[in-house]
Amino acid sequence: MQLEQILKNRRQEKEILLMTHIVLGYPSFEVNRQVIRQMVENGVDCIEMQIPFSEPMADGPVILKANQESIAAGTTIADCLEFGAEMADTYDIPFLFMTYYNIIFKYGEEKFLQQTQDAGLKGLIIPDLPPEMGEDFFRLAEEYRIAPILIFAPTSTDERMAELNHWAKGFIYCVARRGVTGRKSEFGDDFGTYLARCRKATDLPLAVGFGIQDRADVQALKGKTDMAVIGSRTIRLVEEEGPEAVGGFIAGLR
Amino acid sequence: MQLEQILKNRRQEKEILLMTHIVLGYPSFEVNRQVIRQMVENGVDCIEMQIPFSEPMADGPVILKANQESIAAGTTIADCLEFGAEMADTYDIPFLFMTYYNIIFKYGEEKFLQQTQDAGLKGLIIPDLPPEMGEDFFRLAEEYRIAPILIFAPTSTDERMAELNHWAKGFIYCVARRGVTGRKSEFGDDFGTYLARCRKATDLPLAVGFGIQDRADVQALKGKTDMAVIGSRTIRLVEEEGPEAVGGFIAGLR
Amino acid sequence: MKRKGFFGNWGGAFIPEVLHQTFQELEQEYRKAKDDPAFWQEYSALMSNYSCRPTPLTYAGNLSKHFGGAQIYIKREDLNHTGAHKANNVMGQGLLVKRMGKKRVIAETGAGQHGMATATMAAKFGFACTIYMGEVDVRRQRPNVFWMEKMGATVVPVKDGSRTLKDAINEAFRDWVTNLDDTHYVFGTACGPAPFPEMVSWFQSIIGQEASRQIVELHGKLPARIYACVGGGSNAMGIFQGFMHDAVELVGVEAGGHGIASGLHAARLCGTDSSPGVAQGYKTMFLQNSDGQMLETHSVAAGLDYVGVSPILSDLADKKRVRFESATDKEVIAALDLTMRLEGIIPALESSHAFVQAFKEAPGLSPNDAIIINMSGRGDKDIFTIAHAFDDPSWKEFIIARAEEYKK
Amino acid sequence: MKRKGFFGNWGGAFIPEVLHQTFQELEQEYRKAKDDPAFWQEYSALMSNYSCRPTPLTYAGNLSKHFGGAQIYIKREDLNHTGAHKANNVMGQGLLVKRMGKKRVIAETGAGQHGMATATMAAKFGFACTIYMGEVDVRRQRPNVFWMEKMGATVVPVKDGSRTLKDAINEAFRDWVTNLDDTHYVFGTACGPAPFPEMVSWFQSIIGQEASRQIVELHGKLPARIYACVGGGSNAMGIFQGFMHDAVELVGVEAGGHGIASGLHAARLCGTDSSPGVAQGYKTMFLQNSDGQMLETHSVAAGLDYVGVSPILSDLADKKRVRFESATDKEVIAALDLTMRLEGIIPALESSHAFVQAFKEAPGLSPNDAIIINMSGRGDKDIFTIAHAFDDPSWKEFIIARAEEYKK
Ligand SMILES: Cc1ncc(COP(=O)(O)O)c(C=O)c1O
Ligand SMILES: Cc1ncc(COP(=O)(O)O)c(C=O)c1O
Repeated sequence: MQLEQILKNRRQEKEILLMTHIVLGYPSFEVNRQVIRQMVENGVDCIEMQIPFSEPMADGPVILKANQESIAAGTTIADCLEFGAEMADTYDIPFLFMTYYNIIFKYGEEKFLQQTQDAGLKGLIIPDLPPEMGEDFFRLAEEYRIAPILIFAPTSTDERMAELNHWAKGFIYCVARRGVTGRKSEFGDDFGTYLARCRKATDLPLAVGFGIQDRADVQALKGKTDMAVIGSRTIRLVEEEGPEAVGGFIAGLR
Repeated sequence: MQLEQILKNRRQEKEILLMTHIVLGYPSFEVNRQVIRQMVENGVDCIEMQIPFSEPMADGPVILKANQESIAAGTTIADCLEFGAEMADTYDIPFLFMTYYNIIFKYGEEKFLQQTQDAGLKGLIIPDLPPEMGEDFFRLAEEYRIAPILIFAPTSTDERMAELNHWAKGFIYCVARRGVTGRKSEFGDDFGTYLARCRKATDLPLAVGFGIQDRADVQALKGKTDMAVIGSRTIRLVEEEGPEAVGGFIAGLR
Repeated sequence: MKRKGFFGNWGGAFIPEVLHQTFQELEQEYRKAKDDPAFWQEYSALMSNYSCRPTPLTYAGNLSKHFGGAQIYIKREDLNHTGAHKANNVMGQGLLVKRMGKKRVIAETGAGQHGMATATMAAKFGFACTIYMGEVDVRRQRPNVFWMEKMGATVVPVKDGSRTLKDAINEAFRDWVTNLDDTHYVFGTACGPAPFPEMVSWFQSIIGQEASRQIVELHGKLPARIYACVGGGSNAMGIFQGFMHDAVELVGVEAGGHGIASGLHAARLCGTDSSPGVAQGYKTMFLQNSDGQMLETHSVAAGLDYVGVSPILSDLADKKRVRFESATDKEVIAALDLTMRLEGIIPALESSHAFVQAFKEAPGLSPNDAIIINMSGRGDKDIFTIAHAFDDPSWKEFIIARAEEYKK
Repeated sequence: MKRKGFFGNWGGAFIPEVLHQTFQELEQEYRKAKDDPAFWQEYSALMSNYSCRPTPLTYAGNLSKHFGGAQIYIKREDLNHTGAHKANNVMGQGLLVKRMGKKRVIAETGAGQHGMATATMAAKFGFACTIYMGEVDVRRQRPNVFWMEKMGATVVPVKDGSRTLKDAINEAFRDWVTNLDDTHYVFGTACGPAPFPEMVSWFQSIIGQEASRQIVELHGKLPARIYACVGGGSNAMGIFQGFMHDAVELVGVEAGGHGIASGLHAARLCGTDSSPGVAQGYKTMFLQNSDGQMLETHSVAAGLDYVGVSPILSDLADKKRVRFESATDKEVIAALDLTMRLEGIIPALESSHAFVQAFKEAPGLSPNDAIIINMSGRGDKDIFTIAHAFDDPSWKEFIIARAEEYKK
């Protein structure tokens, strides 16, 4: 089954889905394993695994540091693909890779997609690859049935959203606000208007991310979006309280 | 008697005259007194007493430092005039003041000349007052019977020497070489030619100064000039061996 | 078919979606300015009234005689206000910012020259200003930091990654995606997402426009070769554009650092450690490992110490229109020394790279030939690095004595 | 009757006899050059090819608005090669030295700018070069010392007297009387024995020639007032000469130091501590005590910290053609700060004195009036003094950290 359908099916059963994020190899693959296990056991619906890049231009300080430490510890792309395969094989939820375009470009687009498919992953988030920069890549992704997740931003016009929707598969990642990952977002009136515009622009499920911190944030999104994305918050949690703290945190969000 | 005549008379009796130099108030007027006494007692024929100035542009390091320390110790022009009077009153040789023009200009030219005359001094050496800059002053000096000693330099042309001779009184101070006071001079062939030019240019007695250090230098000048000038050498002697050393040094020069 | 924002294989705008609209507007404003002859007039009037354009093309008679080959001319970008060619680009973008009605500018800086120029422009135009600068460069270029702050700019030392230029760029982008409504990112070189490479090159083309006129006036004909150092590539593009369609050989000189073989350098177009990549919003030759992670670079010149290079230059390298060479730190210090002694001119460490290559080649050319060295900036800013490189004992004593005073 | 080398009561050549002939030759060569139109052409071609003359006259829109009075224009001598107007005089004398066939130049320097300019000229013309600099100034202006040495000059710290500019001048004269056959003394300002005051002013008049043309182009008419700082007086004479016979008020600004009443200043023409005197080869108003001994002077700006002043300015003061004012160290730092923030321009501490007085008077003038501030140099050279004056903590940290490295 493809990503869009998996999420739509899950959405039938839950008021709101949860997607979480980890940085591969940070602090270690072993901790990644423990964290993912707790996430899955506590009902997470989808997990994006970030392959670290030395220049994570769209990420804030927490994820930036995680990227750099993972690389410094020796994480390779091959390690990440292998680990992704292990997770997809172990758990019955959709897994995605998130990374910057250079990682894929340098690895070889087709080879990367082939191995992603072989690993059993469902999609890819590449924040620095707008569709007009990657027409060939988007076509290849379709061939390999890897959903290219596209991003709507509050600054996207209606026309732009329509164009993005044309290329997108799986779901649309709506960033809640301007800025990079990690800072808290406000879900006020402007946000409502923005989300309504997103909804109108696509039939794909909508995920909202950037700065979602706690139960209150998730509650506030219920009924407005299909999926909430928890990013840097769990990385900080692991840093501060260890991997064991993740399960309880996830369980308490919905 | 005026300076020229005094020197010519003395010259009748000696193969070469000696003029010495001190900086007033350095290291103290008391030491000046001791030094001058020894100079006179050992046959010096003329003494130039330098009134210190903060910018002694034509002097080398030894006299420069003496100027500055004298001023720093509080020496005033009034002190110098008074001391000059005391010396002229005490000893029967001609005394001159040597200083830079600003000292006289600032004190008041006429007042300065008047007091110099009253003090019984015979002449003035002002290295930074060429006659064309001081026509009025030279006329006044004549009025007050103070001989303005002018300087010939190796760079002076015959015309220039003639012009200087026109204004000069007392004697001509021939600087032995380019440069400032204090460094040793060589009395070679060029020097001989130069001195011959000086001799031709004036009927006044000739004094040679700048860098005369010892008996050998003085001997070398015999027959070529009327007077040898000992400058920084005695200052250094006093600094190094005390005022008592001056008598023997002077006695040994001729 | 030419893809928009691409030069051959290189360039593009690989940007987060949140910036899409901002780039659309920038592109539009840039096109409008480019099509409006009054804009260039306003720009060049500003540069001649506030800076001192046209900058001279100085005949270096002593160096020419010393090498006994080509006649050496030096294009004097050092005489610009703030001391480098960076002012050209920055003042041009300043005029665009005014047109766009934005109130704040941000910039990255390596050598500090671009930061200085941006802080200066911000003061002149009345914009708020934040400058991102790698922590390593803050240390290398402290005097520039001081002046930027005095000009009212906030200087943020960037402590991530290699703590040099590329990290400052990332950080500036992070600011921009957060504050895009009122803020313009004044990109400092002919890199980054389209339209920056083309736009920065356009503003810098004022160098080549002047030089092509000046060399004919002074030497009677076009030069045989032109030398320019290549950090991001803006001063090189600036002068090269004046001679692109002429029979003039164009030579770009990259930072050879401790030598190409040492791995400690920043040679992207003449070395063997680079490969095609996409980062910092554009596609070019990057110094990266086989996994696509960027490498640490090294140069004695902070302004050349960068992993990427102008996509336009990558294209001109492909097309063999520009030849690329490198100069080591050591060679740079020697060329700087010679230039100071023989001509009384102090090139920036960056610019000195161009001098090195010109000195290597001048003896092999005929005295009828002219060559031009683009002196992108002056070396005053580098005193801490240069005094250090010369191991000057009285400079050290001076610094130690000052420090003692400050410790009291 | 006008005495040769005198301006009213002031000037002359009070020099040791050994220099008489040298001055005759210099005077002759200068007259010949002055009467030869080709000489000025060669001079101004050199200044436009090696430096960047004409320097701009920058309209300071933000400062004008801030003060709400006269339109403020800034003559940009800071954009000269080596960063100050001193280059004008030095290059001119360099051409004379070539004509005279001498092979060595010496100079005094206070702020280091004149030394820098002379070392630069010597490198360019291939002369040997020795620079005399008061020990206090060596400490204040260390970066300039470093560059002079790199340019091949020998810098001699002068440890006599007050160890500032006047003592460096005495020491240079001592060198000159020793080496006059092959050596020319490149006097740095419009002081000293004739023909220096006139000759230096002549070379500097290029500033005023340009400015009088430029202000009419930009403002449509002559300015109401012109402000220039006065150390020895060369930059002031340089710009004033362009307006001497016009209805333009000329204002010279001296170093007020800690205040005129404090005695710690260098105000010779607007204070009460000076009187007529003769020193350093010429007659002017000197800061001296009643015995004729020169006083210690003080200014935050090394280049203004001088006991004498141009005899031509003393004469213009007598004639009330130039009005003299003073600016205190404190006022200078405030004006510098404002100028950096509002215009992105960093005047030298010396030049900032002129800014102070202009800022005091601008609000009282009409917006139809223009004023020109002569920005004699750029402030980069003053970083050690300025960072100190602003008591910048990160600068101090930086210096301390550097010192620790050097101590290892
Ligand atoms: C003086 C100078 N030259 C050259 C460069 C390199 O930049 P680019 O290659 O864009 O000219 C810099 C960068 O800071 C610089 O300051
Ligand atoms: C920048 C600058 N301005 C002014 C002066 C003062 O000299 P003057 O009065 O001769 O212009 C100096 C002297 O060093 C200087 O460096």
